[in-house]
Amino acid sequence: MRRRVRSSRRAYRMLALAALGLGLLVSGCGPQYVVLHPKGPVGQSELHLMAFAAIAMAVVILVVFVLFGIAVVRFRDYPGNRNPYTPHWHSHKWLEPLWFIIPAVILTVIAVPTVNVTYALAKLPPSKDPVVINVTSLNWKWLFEYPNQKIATVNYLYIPVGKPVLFHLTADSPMNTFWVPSLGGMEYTMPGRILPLWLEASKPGVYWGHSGQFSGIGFEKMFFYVHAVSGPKFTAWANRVRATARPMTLTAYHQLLRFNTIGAESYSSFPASTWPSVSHGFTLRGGMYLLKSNNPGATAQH
Amino acid sequence: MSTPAVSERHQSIPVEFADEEESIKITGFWMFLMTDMIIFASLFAVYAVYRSRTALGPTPQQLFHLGPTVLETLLLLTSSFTVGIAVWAMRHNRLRMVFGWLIATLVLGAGFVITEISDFVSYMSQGATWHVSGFLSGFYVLVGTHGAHVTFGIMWAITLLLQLRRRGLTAVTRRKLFTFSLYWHFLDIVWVFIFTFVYLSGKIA
Amino acid sequence: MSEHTSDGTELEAVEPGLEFLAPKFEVEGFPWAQVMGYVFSLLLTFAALLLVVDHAMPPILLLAVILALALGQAGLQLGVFMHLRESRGTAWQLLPLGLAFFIAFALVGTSIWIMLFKTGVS
Amino acid sequence: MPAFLLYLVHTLFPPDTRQPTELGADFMILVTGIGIVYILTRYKKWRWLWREWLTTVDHKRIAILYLIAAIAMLFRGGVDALMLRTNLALPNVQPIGALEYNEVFTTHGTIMIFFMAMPFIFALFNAVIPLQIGSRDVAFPRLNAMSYWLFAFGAMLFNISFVVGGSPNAGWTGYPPLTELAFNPGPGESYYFLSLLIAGIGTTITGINFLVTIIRMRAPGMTLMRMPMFAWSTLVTSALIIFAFPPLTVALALSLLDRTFGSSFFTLGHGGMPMMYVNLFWLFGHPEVYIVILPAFGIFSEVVPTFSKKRLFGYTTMVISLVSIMFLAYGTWVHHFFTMGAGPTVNAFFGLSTMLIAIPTGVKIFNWIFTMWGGRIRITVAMLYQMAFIPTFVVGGATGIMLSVVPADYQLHNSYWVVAHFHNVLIGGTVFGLLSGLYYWWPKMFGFILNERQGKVGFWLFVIGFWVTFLPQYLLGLEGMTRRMYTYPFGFGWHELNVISTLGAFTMGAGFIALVYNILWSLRYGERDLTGDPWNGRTLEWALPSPAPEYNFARIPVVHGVDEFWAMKEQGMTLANQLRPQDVKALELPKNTGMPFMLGLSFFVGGFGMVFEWWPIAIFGGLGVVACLIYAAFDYDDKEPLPADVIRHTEGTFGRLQA
Ligand code: HEA
Ligand code: HEA
Ligand code: CUA
Ligand SMILES: [Cu+2]
Repeated sequence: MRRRVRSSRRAYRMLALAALGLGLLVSGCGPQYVVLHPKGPVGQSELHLMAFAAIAMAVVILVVFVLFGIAVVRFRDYPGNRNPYTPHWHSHKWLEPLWFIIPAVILTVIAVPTVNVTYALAKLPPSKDPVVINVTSLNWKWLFEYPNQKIATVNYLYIPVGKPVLFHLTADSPMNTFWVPSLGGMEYTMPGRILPLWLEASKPGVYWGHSGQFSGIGFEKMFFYVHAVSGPKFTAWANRVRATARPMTLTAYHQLLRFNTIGAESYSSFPASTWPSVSHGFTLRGGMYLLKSNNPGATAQH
Repeated sequence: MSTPAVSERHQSIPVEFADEEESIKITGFWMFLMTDMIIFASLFAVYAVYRSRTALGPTPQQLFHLGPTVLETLLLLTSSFTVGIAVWAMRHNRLRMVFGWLIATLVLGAGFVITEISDFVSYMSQGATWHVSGFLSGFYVLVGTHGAHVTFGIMWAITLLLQLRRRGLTAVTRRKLFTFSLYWHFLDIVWVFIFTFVYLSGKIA
Repeated sequence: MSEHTSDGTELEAVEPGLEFLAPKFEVEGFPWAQVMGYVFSLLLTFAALLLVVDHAMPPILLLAVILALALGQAGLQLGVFMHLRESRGTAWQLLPLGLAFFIAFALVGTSIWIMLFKTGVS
Repeated sequence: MPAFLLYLVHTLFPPDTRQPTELGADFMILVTGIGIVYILTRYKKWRWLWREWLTTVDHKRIAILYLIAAIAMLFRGGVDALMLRTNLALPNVQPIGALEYNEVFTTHGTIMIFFMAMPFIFALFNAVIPLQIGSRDVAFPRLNAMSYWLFAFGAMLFNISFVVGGSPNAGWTGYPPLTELAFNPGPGESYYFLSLLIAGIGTTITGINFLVTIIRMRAPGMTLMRMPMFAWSTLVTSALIIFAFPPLTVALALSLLDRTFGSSFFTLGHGGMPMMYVNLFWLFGHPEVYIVILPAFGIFSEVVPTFSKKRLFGYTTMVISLVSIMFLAYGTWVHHFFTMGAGPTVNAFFGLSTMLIAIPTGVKIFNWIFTMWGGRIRITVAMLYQMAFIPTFVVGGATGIMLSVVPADYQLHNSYWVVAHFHNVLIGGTVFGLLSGLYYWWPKMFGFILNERQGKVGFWLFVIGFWVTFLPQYLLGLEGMTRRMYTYPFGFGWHELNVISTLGAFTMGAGFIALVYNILWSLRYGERDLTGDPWNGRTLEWALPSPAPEYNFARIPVVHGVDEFWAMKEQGMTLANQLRPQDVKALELPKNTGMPFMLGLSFFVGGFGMVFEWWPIAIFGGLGVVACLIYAAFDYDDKEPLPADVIRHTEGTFGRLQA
């Protein structure tokens, strides 16, 4: 009895470990762990914090596992168990307060950087001039408008490397979240509100993004690609789109509103009325990334 | 137990509390009031958040007339007083007085509901239906939920009167009257907050 | 907390440690409390009404004052009319009542706080 | 007439529900239904069913009704889960398409939380609490039956959506505007709102009932600080229910008004604000997850001392931690929508308040470990589930803490990391806890013991299956897979992990089959529990015969300390040898009534009418509700005498009467 239980417990531990190991092995801890391999400062600082918290949690888990393991091994009920049996021992003057104090200390250690980073990410890096992109989630596609470049795209983005990009997020559909895991965390796109979110790519590449909030039948198709390219290439791309793509008319916009999924599109211009303005009852205050819009081009739109 | 008798020793303990089972029901009713209170709190939160979301509809300041609202307040405060007296009379075993004050409560309550409905009708006849804006939705649902509670209370009072007539003042009917009075006073408290937070503050610029 | 007694004469013991919840009964010969309560409730209401109609103070302050008056009114109803300290043993209802008031105000307050940035400018 | 029939068929069975799986399910349900009716008629059991079960107000029977419903719903939710997992293992084949996948994850989540976990918890409350606190029944037996039937008919309304009209498909959270008519025209979301509203009323009443039961009905001498820990957790859970369900009620009702009556709360236009729904929903939703975990904590606090043969370590800190969890549970809800951008101050505040909960939770974990420390641990199935719980829940809690780190949540929100986190706590905490309680209290409920060997087989399948299912999902989260996707492209590295996860899910399914087999086998061959105290228990419920007689206690015991029954046994006494024939007094028991059942039925009819906006039916149901309430108001005949002789006889047959 005793042996059997013990060995099956061990088997279960091993299995858990093996599953973790296997998972990482099968996929080789490769680049597909997008959250673990950020390509920009926002994702980087989020990852740092996550790793820090993970280490703290590993300590907690380890302590509990060890204590629990010892208790189970030492105090099982089998004949001849010589470990002390203390049926009336039910409280302890300093052990009990300890359960409060130690977790409180560990949590303080996590809490301080959490607050710091939360506030830090709410500010754009001061010296840089961001690229502004207005994002509208539609059923079930993404519309990206570049108010300064005066162009628009659907389901794909170009952004310059090394420059913060300020996304203004809204929706003309049920809620979604705008998420490019390689660059950093997500934020909701919601009808009736505009939320600012900034991200930055520090390496050129093509990064995928997706909606994180279920929004109906075509939600699975809301992938989009972010092409991070050098500054000049970005400008060249924008000029090319402006020169070669067709303009977005209101009719074209209304076609985008239809409930369907489509591929990538480019537009050489877009009607201003497709972006909500204050007179429609919107406001720009707030947002996790609460920031003063330091781009006049962007605010002029509202 | 439905024994109305109270022993001499504990004359001062009202029957509805002296009977253990009935007193447990009173505790239970208090707990129910707590859930109702949180329902109203949620509706207040909704209203508070939606207050300025008037879309293309009227603002609180344009919409509300204080006249009917003050009347409603008066009616409800008075009914709260009358039901308080009904409980006092019950504790002095004056069944006829209980009837009288309870009927007064009922009538005042009905007056309240009628005033409220006519107030709503006049708003809606100006086109201010709840479809128009988030603010109006929040307003009608908050105030309407209270009104529905009052209406329910009136029906409850009617069944109470019938039971009192059949059975007189037993531990059970006393407990029922007492919980009814708790309910009614509670609605009065909610109304005071509606009056303050919806109507009066709607008139503050 | 006691064996069921059918003669209903025993008051239950108050929960040890919760003596502040001891029950209190109010039965008087003439309903003075109710009458005074009624008068005061009218006074409180008209005070609030007058303050608002007169625009006696700056809006924020005014709002705070009339809310305080409403709270006073609530306390009055609870204290005078609702017999809130009555119970067969421990007046248990006081604990959830306190909690409910706290949660109710916290709920409204925090909801406003969380939603604040979204209030439309129309 | 044919046109009318055509309309009926088209409304009740719209084209998109006419798919093989759904038709198959319809067929199964039809066959089962006919089978049940046939058996009842064949064996002339209708009267028995009505008199003994449908009208019962006995908490012990209501417990069994809850349990049956919960296990049936575990099956339904589990089959849903297996469908989800199958689809995700085969993203290119997609055995169930997008339409159905969306319905299935919605019903899976809703059923598991509202119609599996909640009734399971209430089953144990009902089965145990009155016995444990030395009371003859709950405070309000009739309301108790009402709660059950409101829950049961709410659950039924939710479940028929799969057959009639189409299921909800906007997730268990039902965020607008996706639930608005414009985006979700079918009856599904109306089903969701109405069934949760109906069941929610029942749940709120249960909360009130058990709160009052515990504060008012304890045996003499059982002060708060002498209560068994399960009673404490029930007390706190009930308080959470009372304060948490109203915001849900409001959120659901307002959504329903938007859908059905054209108000403008959460709509896209007219100043509506979907955010407010999210706020209200999580004002309920976060306390809800503690509503489902605290009873499990209570169960463990009973199971650990019993099977460690040692008093619970740190009783006072256990109580303190329960109460502080209750308070903190109300202050953390925003962590479910950090990424809705309420600003860094709000987020930081709620991130910290979320972290704080780890402290009282940890206190409990350590106290359990130190209860085992210095004890003598018997490894029964109930204890095994507890022993699996500690590591599993700590991992789940730790991953929850990582979610409360706001910037990390920006990357993990709505990813499979979250899915893994909440299954880790919901299964590793709630389900393990409930199963532990099931094996522990089963003898008390039914009078026989579930076979331990079979139970262990089920246990290992379930636990191993659990880890194989959900460990890969953490990795999927780090690979950026978001939840609620019915399919996904290859090339993101998601496929392998999903296949592993699905294998695990089927292992859990095997565990569930083992559990059901265990129950059915033991029903026939299980060892009778003749002593009433099969585990060498410590609390009062074990002082009674199994199952307890209708009136529970012939004479209410007087309590002198924690673990009263243990103390009695140490002094060589039991309730049995204390009872003299002349101590037995006549009692009054609550009388059975059909009103609760009719009330539930009326709500069901009214709800059904509202789902399809067939107003005559809706009004008919509403009138039924009013009629039931009026009937209840005038019904004074709610007691049944139980003569002392009968009690003496019963106690005698248990051998519990002094000669
Ligand atoms: C039983 C249910 C249950 C329980 C108990 C918990 C417990 C916790 N949950 Fe979980 N949670 C859910 C069910 C539950 N959760 C569900 C269903 C969802 C998703 C809903 C949806 O979107 O569909 C969710 C989602 C969820 C989120 C939102 C994620 C997102 O959508 O982005 C967050 C974020 O903070 C979170 C955090 C926590 C925390 C911090 C705890 C803590 O209470 C955990 C505390 C426990 C421990 C920490 C372990 C033991 C402690 C110690 C050993 C002491 C030492 C520890 C430290 C010092 C850290 N949960
Ligand atoms: C207590 C709550 C609870 C429980 C116990 C479970 C149990 C399980 N859950 Fe659940 N789950 C939720 C609550 C719960 N879940 C919630 C709230 C959501 C969110 C929903 C939403 O997004 O809105 C969710 C979502 C969810 C998802 C995400 C779907 C998505 O986002 O796309 C997945 C995917 O793997 C999943 C899997 C499982 C599995 C494999 C189990 C297993 O434990 C199940 C074990 C299996 C059984 C018990 C079945 C036994 C049946 C048989 C053996 C019958 C076999 C016969 C035939 C096949 C005919 N769940
Ligand atoms: Cu881990 Cu790369
Ligand atoms: Cu939560």
